[in-house]
Amino acid sequence: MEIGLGHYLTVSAIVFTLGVLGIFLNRKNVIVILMSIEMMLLAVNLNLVAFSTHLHDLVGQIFTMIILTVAAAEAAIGLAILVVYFRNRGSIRVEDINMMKG
Amino acid sequence: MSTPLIIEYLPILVFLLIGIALAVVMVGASYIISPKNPDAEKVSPYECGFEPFEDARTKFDVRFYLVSILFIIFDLEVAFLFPWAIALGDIGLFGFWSMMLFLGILTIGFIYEWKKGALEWE
Amino acid sequence: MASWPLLSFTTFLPLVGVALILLFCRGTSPDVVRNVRFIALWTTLVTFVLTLFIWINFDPRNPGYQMVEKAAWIPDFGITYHMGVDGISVLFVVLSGFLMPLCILASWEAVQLRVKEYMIAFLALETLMIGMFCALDFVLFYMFFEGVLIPMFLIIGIWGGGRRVYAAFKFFLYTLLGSVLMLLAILAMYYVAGTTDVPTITATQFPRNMQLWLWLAFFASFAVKVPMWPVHTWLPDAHVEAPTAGSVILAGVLLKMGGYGFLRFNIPILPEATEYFAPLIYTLSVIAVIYTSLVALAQEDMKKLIAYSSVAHMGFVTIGMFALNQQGIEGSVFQMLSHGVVSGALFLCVGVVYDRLHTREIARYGGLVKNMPKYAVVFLFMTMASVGLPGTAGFVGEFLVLLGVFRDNTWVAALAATGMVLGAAYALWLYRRVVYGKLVKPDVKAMFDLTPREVAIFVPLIVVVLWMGVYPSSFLNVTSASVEHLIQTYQTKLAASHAASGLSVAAR
Amino acid sequence: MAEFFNGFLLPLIIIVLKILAITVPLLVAVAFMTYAERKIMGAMQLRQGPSLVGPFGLLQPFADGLKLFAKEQILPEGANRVVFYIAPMITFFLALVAWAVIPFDYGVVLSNINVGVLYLFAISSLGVYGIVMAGWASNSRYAFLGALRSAAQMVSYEVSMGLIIITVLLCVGSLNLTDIVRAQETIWFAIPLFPMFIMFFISALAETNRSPFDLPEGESELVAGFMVEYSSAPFALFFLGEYANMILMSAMTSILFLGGWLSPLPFAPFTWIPGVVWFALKISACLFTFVWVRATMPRYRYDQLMRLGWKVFLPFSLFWVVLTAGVLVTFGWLPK
Amino acid sequence: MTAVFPDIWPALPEIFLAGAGMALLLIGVFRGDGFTRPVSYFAVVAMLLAAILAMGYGTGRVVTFNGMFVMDAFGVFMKVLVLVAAALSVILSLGFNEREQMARFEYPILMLFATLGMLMMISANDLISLYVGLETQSLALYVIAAFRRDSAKSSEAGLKYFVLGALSSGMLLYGASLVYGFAGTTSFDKIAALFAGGAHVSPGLVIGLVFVLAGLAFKVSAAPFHMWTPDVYEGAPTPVTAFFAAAPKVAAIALLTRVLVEPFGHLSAQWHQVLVAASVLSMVIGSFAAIMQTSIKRMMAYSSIGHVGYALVGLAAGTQDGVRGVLIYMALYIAMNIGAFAVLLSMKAKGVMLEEIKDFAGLSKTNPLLAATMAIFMFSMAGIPPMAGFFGKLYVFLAAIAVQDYALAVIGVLTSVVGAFYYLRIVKIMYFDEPTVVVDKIDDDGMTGILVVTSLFTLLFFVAPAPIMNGAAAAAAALFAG
Repeated sequence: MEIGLGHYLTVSAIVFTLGVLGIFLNRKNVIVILMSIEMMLLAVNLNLVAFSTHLHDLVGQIFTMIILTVAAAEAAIGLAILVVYFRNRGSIRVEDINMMKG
Repeated sequence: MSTPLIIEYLPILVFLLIGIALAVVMVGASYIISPKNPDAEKVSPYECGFEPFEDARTKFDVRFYLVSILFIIFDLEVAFLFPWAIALGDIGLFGFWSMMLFLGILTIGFIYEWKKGALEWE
Repeated sequence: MASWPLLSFTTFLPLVGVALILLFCRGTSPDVVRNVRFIALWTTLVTFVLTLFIWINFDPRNPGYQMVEKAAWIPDFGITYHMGVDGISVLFVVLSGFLMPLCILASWEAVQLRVKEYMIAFLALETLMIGMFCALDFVLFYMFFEGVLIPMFLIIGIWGGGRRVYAAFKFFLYTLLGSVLMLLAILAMYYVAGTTDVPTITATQFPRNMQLWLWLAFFASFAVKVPMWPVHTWLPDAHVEAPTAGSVILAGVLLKMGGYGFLRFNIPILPEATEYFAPLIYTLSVIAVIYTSLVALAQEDMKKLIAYSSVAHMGFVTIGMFALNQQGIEGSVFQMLSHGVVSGALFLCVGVVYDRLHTREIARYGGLVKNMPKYAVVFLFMTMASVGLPGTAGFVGEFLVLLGVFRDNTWVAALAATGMVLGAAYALWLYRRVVYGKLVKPDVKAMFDLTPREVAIFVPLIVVVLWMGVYPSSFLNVTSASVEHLIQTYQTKLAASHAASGLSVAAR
Repeated sequence: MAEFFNGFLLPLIIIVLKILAITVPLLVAVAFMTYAERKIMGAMQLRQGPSLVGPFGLLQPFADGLKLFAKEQILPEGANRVVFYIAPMITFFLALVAWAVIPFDYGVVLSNINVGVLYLFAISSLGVYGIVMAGWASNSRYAFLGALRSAAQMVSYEVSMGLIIITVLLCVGSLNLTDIVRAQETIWFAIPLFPMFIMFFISALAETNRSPFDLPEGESELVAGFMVEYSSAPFALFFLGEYANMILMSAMTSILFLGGWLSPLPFAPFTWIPGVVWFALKISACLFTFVWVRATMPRYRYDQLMRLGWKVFLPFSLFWVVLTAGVLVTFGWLPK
Repeated sequence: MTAVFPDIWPALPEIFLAGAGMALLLIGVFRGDGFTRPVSYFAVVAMLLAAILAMGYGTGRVVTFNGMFVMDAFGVFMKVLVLVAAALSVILSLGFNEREQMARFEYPILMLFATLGMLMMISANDLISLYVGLETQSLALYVIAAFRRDSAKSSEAGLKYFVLGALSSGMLLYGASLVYGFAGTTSFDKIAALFAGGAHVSPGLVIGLVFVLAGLAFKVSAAPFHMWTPDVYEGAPTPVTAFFAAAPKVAAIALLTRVLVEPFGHLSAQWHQVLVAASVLSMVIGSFAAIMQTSIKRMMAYSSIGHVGYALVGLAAGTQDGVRGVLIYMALYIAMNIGAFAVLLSMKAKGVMLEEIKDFAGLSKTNPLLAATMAIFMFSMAGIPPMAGFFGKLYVFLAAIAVQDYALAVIGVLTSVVGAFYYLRIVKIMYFDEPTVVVDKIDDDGMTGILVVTSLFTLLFFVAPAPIMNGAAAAAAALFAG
């Protein structure tokens, strides 16, 4: 069985969906949400690299590099905000994030 | 060698499997031959002879976390430098100055965190 | 004279008054408040004089737009600052100018709270009203038309009666809802004609299907404003809760905006739709005339009664308008003017007693003729004018309207005439209950007659009402050429489109 | 069947044999490394070191090993069983797997991939996982703090290590380790990049948690750091992994700065000796230095350690990257 | 293949801003937090200078940085808007930050960097530069949202903003990856050329486009991707909210506009329905949900959702007129919004910020000028002429009518009536109700200046609308010429 573009796209779509579901269905811990976000980005990277190979075009891989960088910065900032939040609230459970409603 | 790229990595994969197998075998073999008579006192955690006062996995100093963030940032920078260092011969002066600009910006960030005290431990 | 932008001067002069008040009147000491009142009064008086100049300079034989001013405004969209008056609008300008000083006078003592804001609101209102009657560009028109809501909202809401908030909101949202639809119609017209210039658009033929929709959109706006049954319900609330002067302006000028809109836009621009929908207007108007007259009979609140009478009177206006002949339209214009003066005066009459007893309940009064003879005379006169006694302003308008409608549709004329009878009934009954009867209640007994200031308010009103009733041609002359032109436009466009559709039928 | 054998099984068997040819000597080397360490330190501290088991105590490491494997495996109360056992395995097999790309001589390499340096860098970065997992799974304060310290320390020095590698790469223009060695045929990089060489070695000490940077397991403060709760085989795996890592770091130092398998002088008597031997000698020299440092230097304080990493090494190595690149670009010495 | 040194002049505002930001960072870190005010002023000056640089760009369309970056009249217009909005926001925040002990010098610098990201978004001509610009902006914004470290609300707002922002970036990227895969390029110009040539539009590409749109809808807070807006607006410190409601929104709209018009202009059949749906939902949710709010900041959040809905009406038309309407709308929206938030920031009693709608009660008695100013903004937002807001609505509806989106236009005006209700409610509370608290006098010259300028602009815009209208027209024309 040859592994082609379609397989990569399918895997990526599944990973992406899992990431999105992880964000919306997760009721426990904010860290899990951050991980889900990373998973989404990984799915995107997988897509880009697969396309890049398929198209024989390097732009996709450059894009991936940039996404990786930005994702790292994003994770850093996300964790920093999480730490600030934890210091204020003493909890990072998802159901505790409810100060504002409406 | 004109074999596909993937062949180059086959030995590594095999090595990986062997390494894992070796580790499992070592632990497993030892587990089989070693005596087993745990009792409550033996396995209970203690600190300086006392029962621990609180959970071992509690809050820890935020500085560890700060270090990890700094690491992420700088490690990425290194990741960018890798391809640049390899290709510097091909991209010429433009490539050189681009990276110098990047490093310059990074240095400004570095100075900032230095002055902010992010690098102080105590 | 042509180079002198008289219309713009008149329109924006009240804003100068606003600026003066803002710049020179600080604090709330009695002196300052008096100054504010005087500034407002003088501003409105000067404005009135300017409107008279407009009238004087108006050439009644010329059916077109006069004193036209045109300047680039948003050149990119072909939207211009285009002002001008014709026979239909000029008198409304004068009416606005005329009523405004009276309103200021009427609130001289009635309003003690936040006088500065009050006067600013009124002056801004005047600018917007005059501007609206002069605007010859749709966007400009719409701007003035909608802008009126802001000061009126504040006037009702701040200085109004007990349920002022409810009334203010109802007023605002009803009229806004209607007019946003008109905005869409304006945009659609712009899209077809490529301009928002009213004369140009009047000359444009719109496809029949589109006309129907556009007409409905305009109708939504103007019907609310007129107001026509069944969207009139905001009016009693607004009238009742507004301060006296607010009611005067509301009845005197704001309602006329709707009628004016029908005349200016619906009829000449969308003739086919007008023809198509005229029965609808008839029906609604006749219902309005009869139904609201009956409702008025049952009112216990003076202002509410007069408010319902306004709806009925405006029903006449719309009936006359959509008779689409010379008498009908002239009559409706005249009726609007006379109603502006008369109903304004009636509200002032209510205001007079309200200022003394602070209630509008009819049953609280009675026997005023004994201690307030001057008032009784004025009130009687205005009631008669409202009923349409010959020799007063009300008669001419209603008569012309009925004449016009009779030529078009006998049944409608007959039903409308029934309304007149009912009108006489409720007006006279109101008068009887308030002015006659036994003077028993001690607080009513203590009421004093009209003050000189109040007399000064009523005298010009009486003069005008008499003038309009006795010598209507001085007003009708002004309008007739333009009305003729309007009907001509309507007929030609209609004929052209009928011809076109006939042709297409033939071609089919 | 024959085709299957020739096309698939035979190469596989060859690969497995090659792997064993790397692994077994490596483990033996680790064993004797511990022996050598104790002997050398003993000599430096004017004592004997192990001398009873076998001739000169040569069999001591094997005795230690046997003892370790026969001991009871204790799982502390409240520990996370799976993570607790996986952690040492990770450390161990990572230390092994890294050797897959090390060239012992020209062409003598298990897998001559073209991104060898990246591979090594990546594998050595992963080492942190084993430590952190061990510390977290043990349910002990000491272990937890030790793991944190260790992780922070390793990542801190990894950055400057990366930058140092960049300076070497600038001079080579390839990520392939064989290419890197061959680029040193004229001159070892230790000479033009001498400060980098020193810094790399020091960073290697810190990466392997070796003295004077052995705070994570600082006996006086944290008993034994992240592996305080470990015993028996899991402990042995950590132990093996650590020493294998030391050897790996020495190998990297040799490859990057000391010309790998190349002989120090490119003429007759030296070139007779096979490259593997030279390579082994260079590694041994590095390892000796490791032990030497341990025997002579006092332990760093943690804040000094971090300060050294972030405030000295990082800016300095960054400066050297810029300098190297600038010089190479200015004089047109860039490898094509 | 040697890289060519790019033409950097079109990117001069960005480069200047980046340089200024880094210089300020160094100044700030060496002088400490006591130097916050000067740093803020420098930041304002830098933003205004960048705006001048942008205005000095001239006309014509230049693509540079290997096709990544484009500068045209559209860019000039939007950049000036964003820069002015950002500069005003910085001025707005000065007093508040000092009162609430959050005056740290990073604040204006973060704003500056966020603005830099916005400028990059506006000039993005490639999916990669789009993403980088977007993230430059977003990362700075996440931090500013949580800038009040000691406030649980602020950090919660930051966290929510971060999570949903990252989610939206992820969706955008996923879409971008699909677009890249199925179009074979990330360059806007090349994508446009591809479809101009009538290339087959594969379903994968459409899915990608939808994902990109969803991601951008998050950024402009268009329904149904608006859920973060109220919480973030409420939780973030008020000057930050003011900033959020102004500059990033404009930039995101600009980005959305460029993406839809330039690369995907030929696919309007595919995105038109999506945009119409988003627009209708935004208008409906924005107007109805705002009615029930008690917090003024939350109300403003829903109001901003509604305003985005109106702007999208123009965009959905997909014509040059529509884009022009959007630009005008955004320009006026900024003025009203900054002004309204200036009023909010002036609302404090005995030094404590007032954030409830009921706190406005009787403001016209305790502080008539402030009340009048707020009334102007409220009427303007409700779209009542002659206030500026009316003209914004006028042009977007005009565009909708022109492409015969009658239903959209009708829904638009109807929701604007509903919207008028809650704006009027503020006016009612200010003018008709009795005061419960006495609002402090405004003691901040910058704030007073902003109040005066924005309210006069909003009130008197109708006198001379031509400059902004012409600018917007030129900008829209530039976008469609390309």
